[in-house]
Amino acid sequence: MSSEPKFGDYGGQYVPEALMPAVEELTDAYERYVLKNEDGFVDEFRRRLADFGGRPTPLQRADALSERYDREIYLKREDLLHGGAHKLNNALGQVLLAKYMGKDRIVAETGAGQHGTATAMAAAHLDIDCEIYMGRTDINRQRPNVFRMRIHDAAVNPVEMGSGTLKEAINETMRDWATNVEDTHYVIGSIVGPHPFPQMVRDFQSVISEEAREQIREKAGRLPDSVVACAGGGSNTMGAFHEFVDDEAVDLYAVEAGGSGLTIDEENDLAPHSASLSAGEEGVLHGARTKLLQNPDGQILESHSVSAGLDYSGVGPELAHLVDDDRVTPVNVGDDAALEAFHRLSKLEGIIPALESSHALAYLERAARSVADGSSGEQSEPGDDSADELGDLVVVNVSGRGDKDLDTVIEESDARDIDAAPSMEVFNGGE
Amino acid sequence: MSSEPKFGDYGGQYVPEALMPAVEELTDAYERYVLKNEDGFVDEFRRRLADFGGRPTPLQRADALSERYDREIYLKREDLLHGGAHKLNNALGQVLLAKYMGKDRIVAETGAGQHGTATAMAAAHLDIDCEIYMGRTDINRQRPNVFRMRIHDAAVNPVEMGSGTLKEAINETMRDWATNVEDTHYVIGSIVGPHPFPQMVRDFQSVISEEAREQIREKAGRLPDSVVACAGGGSNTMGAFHEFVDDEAVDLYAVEAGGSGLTIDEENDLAPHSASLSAGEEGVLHGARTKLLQNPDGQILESHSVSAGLDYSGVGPELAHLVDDDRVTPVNVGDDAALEAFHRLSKLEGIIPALESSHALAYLERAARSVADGSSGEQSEPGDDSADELGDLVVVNVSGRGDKDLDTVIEESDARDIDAAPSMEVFNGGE
Amino acid sequence: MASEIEAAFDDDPALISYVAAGDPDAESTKEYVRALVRGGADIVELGLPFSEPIAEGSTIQGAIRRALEAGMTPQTYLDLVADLDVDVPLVCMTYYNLIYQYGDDRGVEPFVAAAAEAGIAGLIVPDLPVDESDPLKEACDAHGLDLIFMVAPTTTDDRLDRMLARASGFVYVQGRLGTTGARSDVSDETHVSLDRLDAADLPKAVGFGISEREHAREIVAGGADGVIVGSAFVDIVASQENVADRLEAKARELKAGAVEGAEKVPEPERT
Amino acid sequence: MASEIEAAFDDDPALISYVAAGDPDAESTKEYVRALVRGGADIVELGLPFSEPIAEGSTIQGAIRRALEAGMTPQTYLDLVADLDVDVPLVCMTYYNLIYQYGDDRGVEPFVAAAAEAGIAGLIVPDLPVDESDPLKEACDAHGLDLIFMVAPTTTDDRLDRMLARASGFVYVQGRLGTTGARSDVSDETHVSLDRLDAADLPKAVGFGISEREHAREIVAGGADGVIVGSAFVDIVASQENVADRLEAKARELKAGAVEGAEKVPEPERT
Ligand SMILES: Cc1ncc(COP(=O)(O)O)c(C=O)c1O
Ligand SMILES: Cc1ncc(COP(=O)(O)O)c(C=O)c1O
Repeated sequence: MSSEPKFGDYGGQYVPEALMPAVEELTDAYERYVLKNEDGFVDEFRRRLADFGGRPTPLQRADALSERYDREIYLKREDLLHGGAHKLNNALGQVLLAKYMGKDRIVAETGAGQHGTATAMAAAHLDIDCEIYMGRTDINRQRPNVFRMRIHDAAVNPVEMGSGTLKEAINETMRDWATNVEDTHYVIGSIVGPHPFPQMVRDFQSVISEEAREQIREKAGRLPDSVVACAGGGSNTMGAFHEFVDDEAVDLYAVEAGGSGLTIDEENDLAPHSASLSAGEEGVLHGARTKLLQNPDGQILESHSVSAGLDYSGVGPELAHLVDDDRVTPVNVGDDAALEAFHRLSKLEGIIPALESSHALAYLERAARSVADGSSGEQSEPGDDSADELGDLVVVNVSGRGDKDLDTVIEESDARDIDAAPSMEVFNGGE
Repeated sequence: MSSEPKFGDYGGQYVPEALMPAVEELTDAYERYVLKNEDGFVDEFRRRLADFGGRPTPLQRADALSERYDREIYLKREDLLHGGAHKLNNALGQVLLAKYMGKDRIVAETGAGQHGTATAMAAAHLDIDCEIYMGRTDINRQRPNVFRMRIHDAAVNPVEMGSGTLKEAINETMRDWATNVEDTHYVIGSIVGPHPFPQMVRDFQSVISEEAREQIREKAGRLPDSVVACAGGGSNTMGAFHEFVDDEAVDLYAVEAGGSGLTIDEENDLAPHSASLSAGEEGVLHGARTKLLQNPDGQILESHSVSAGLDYSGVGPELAHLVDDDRVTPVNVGDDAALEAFHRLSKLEGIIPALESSHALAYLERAARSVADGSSGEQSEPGDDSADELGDLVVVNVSGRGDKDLDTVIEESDARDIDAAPSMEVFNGGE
Repeated sequence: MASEIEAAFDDDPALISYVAAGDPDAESTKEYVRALVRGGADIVELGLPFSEPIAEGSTIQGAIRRALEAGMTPQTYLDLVADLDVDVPLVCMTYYNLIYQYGDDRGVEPFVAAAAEAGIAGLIVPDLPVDESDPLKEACDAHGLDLIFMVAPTTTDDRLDRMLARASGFVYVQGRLGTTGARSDVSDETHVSLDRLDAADLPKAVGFGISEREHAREIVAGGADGVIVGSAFVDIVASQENVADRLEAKARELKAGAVEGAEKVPEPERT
Repeated sequence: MASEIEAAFDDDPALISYVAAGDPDAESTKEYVRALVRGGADIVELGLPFSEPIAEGSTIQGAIRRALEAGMTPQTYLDLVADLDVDVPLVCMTYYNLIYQYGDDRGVEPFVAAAAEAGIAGLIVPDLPVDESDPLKEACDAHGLDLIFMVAPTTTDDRLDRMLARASGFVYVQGRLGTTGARSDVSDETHVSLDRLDAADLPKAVGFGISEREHAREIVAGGADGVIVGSAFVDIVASQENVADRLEAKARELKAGAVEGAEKVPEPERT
């Protein structure tokens, strides 16, 4: 086990000099505690993930979806993890590491509020001061999570700059870290940032695929034909993929947020999507070389997705590398398809998925439809025939639960006239 | 294994004649499928509880509470069950049973919305029509759960009568059942109602104590000195107690909602609490003889608790019997103490408990304080010295998560000036 | 020997009329009961309001709420009954918990004794199924009250036998599933239930949903010995407009329907 | 041979002044740079605005946002620089991604070549740590540009050695942790960092938080060869009031402070 700062050409440590010693200290701690289990770190981490977090999470056969798509669909139920998303795997790992490193304080950015909530929970659990940076737009669209963080006694610091989403929150958390680097650990929320973050966060999240690989062999008697996960920064994605990367027969699909289409509004430096793997270009952001949504000058574009947790202009360097290597297939689905998938799982399986996870679920529908239609759906690139390659045995990572998204979903389903949604009347006058 | 309609003098089948055949049919189905595992019902139930529900739930040592109370405190984490409360154990069992019985439709009442949500989830999962009755007051104080039920495609029918809480919702669901008894199963939400409901719901919930008893032996090497659970109708209570009932050295504490005090407003036939075990009298309600909050004439009182899920004037007949038998100790804590316990667990352990479960947690504090003070706290009856009898090893059932309660808690903590709460400013202007 | 209640079916098909005692106050209830009797009611069912009326539809729920809000209690109910000077049998319809809690000690005897004393001739307790009814039956027998059972469309033969073994006064045939409340038609289930009770040697009265002369005629023509009407009367009480006269007229209309039903020669065959 | 930038430290302690290019527009920037030079600035650091300025505090973030909104791009930046006719060295401060993306092919060479051509004398890239800097260093050497490194209070000796091995122009001493922005005092860390750099044979300039004559004096008295001031100038630009004159006056004040610091005989011992 070792720590390598790069994934092919991607990754690296592009941070201000003031942070470099912290990054080096963290690399050292990562190698000792996480890779070498010094002082029993990994044992304690695993124990707390089980007792506090509720691991293992089930791998559930989705009966209705399996019938609908005429293949075996299994759901990895990260929505059942404490806090309601896979985010706790990482947050608990990093907060525990901060304690092992003797830090007094942690900071974190959050987009959907899930990483912030998970970090606030872990910080309360392990008794360490916690401040969360969150963009103003995200604060407004993820209110319940803001309240949850505060109930856990974390300070939530609104970030007013730019579009007020995840990108700006990361900028601001990096600034805090650079100011308080000596006693503070930055609990980054996805497989992004400078080395060792992408590798370390992936290791913490890999428990997902470690379990899923065991579970599918037990339940289906073999490895899956494909694994499907949504990709924002990509932590649930690599968490769900990692242990399958060496299983070459298992196809890995990273489903990005297609937003309202894979175009770019050059006038306003705005991408109406968040599909950095599908539509991004190599560049350097937030400490790493990776695929980015940027204009030809290198200015970072504002991304957009109905799902706050996917609304990010970058992506983890390891995923960028695996995509270039043709090991991971990047695909994307739009806002409407994600909303439909949200309602579909809620009605057919009795599980309310996070809007992020709804993207992964929406891809199933696209794949099935394109088999039926002979087309690959409107959001796909021409010539994309991956859709019918999901195969007969599919694992989908349900990265989180959708309770946090109810207000957004009700509003957006109405505004967009989403067929699958209950009529708005039942939410307004209907009672 | 057999089915007995009474617990001592409690229980029975006090329902309109129109429902009796349904009750008899249900008794028969219960005995065959649940008690005798006909057609592998129990196997399927257990499998779905694991895969869909996320069982087993952890038994977690609460490090901060253990230190605070100077004894070993373990939390049974029913908050991690799918849907966020123990309610799914029962809802899944009954909805599955309805399928085995060939019913086309289920109805259910709900108070906090947790049983309604669990039922809606189970109904979506098992593909059966679902209507939920919910009092107007509860609809207003548990909005997120109303949305969740509707997202699962359940109809939520508001009940305008009386105080618009659980009691009225049960009345109205019974009326629906009496009207549609031939194709409809009534998924009752607690260990109340006519036989076989109290026994059957208890059996479905007993998985809690079945697991907890194993887990505590594994983790602490012995049985606990006491088990503490909140009691509304009492389903999480008997779920947490059942497998310990024969372990005579294990004390069982049922913590009721003391509301704003164990008095009674005779003028308005209103009890400002929901402590039927502590302060109720024997009577007949909703199909069973049990302990009730009633006036001397036998009219049922409106109960009150800050926690919607405990706000009920009756209690399961089995608990009434175990209390008369001195096997279960009824205690109670008030609204303020429950709110404090909500904030305490959120801050100290990183777990946001349901307001219902917060009552059980609040009792720990009272017990510890009364050891320190030599007093038993203000809500206790004089001479109640049970508080220092919790012993050195305590299991507390965290019956659900508190996401659903955030709005109520923020408002009520402010109105009551609860010390432990974050200042209101952070929820208003503070961002 | 036939009870006072059973005797009320002797001359012609009986009209059994329900109002909630104390809706809107005790004095009005007395006036209304007298009006019903003037209109031809053979038996008056007087509801003793309980806070959880699970067998009632929204009309009677409303009446019960008004009565409770106006302060009706079991004691003021019995006082009202004792005060009533009509010469038809009075039946008390209420829920089990009120009967059970009455008096200083728990148990059914004190209420039955007091009810008999006040002039109640029989009891209907919708949440007391036959298998839980023995203590109450015993008390009723001791004090000369009829205990009236409800037969539902879903009642099994087995249960029916157990009921008939204990019933007296009349058999309350629940005309349809569900709760009380006026409906616009007579349910098929009514006919089925009446056929099943053909052999019973008690009068059979049908309730749940009857509100029109036409219903009464059809039901009696179908074999019933009486009709039970509640919500149609309670609607008039709730309207607060010219209540006594309208109750009397409604009773007269329904009684006439019932009588017509008995006169009408049943068609030899239904098409 | 000393570079143009290094030479700017020869006569007296240098004032290095920062403004964001294009805030609020390119023409104004030219005017402001001339005013700073009139006021005594020895080197002008001209920010090329990047959308994610993670090393900047809120003042300079605001300047960068205004510049981007006004349409500043790497190309218009270089045009602006080429147009500027001041005779002090110009340093480009920007983030790595803009350098990397410039031109038709990815890589750092095209930007460095174009910058040299436009008249830039050196580069400061706050998100490019020394270990990732070799390609850029090579390009700078090839085109005669200085690559200026920032030394933080947290920089280890080891890292310092690696930086000094590559640095030219001057050493940018980060006076405190955190981001750019005016503060009301001089941090102790400044003195510690200067002491550590005593032996370095490049000029040492201190930045982050300097806004007053007093600061400048104290820092130069503490051993610095120059002071770097940004937010204090950007605040004046943002005010939109009499900007050029006030920039000139502020530069004069700070330069005077720096010169005073060099004249002042340091106390033999601190108390
Ligand atoms: C439930 C859920 N899934 C996915 C994501 C996206 O993050 P990542 O791509 O790192 O898994 C988020 C981010 O907030 C999330 O909350
Ligand atoms: C989390 C939780 N705990 C407890 C209860 C009380 O019900 P019971 O006493 O049946 O467990 C409820 C009811 O809604 C609940 O939601």
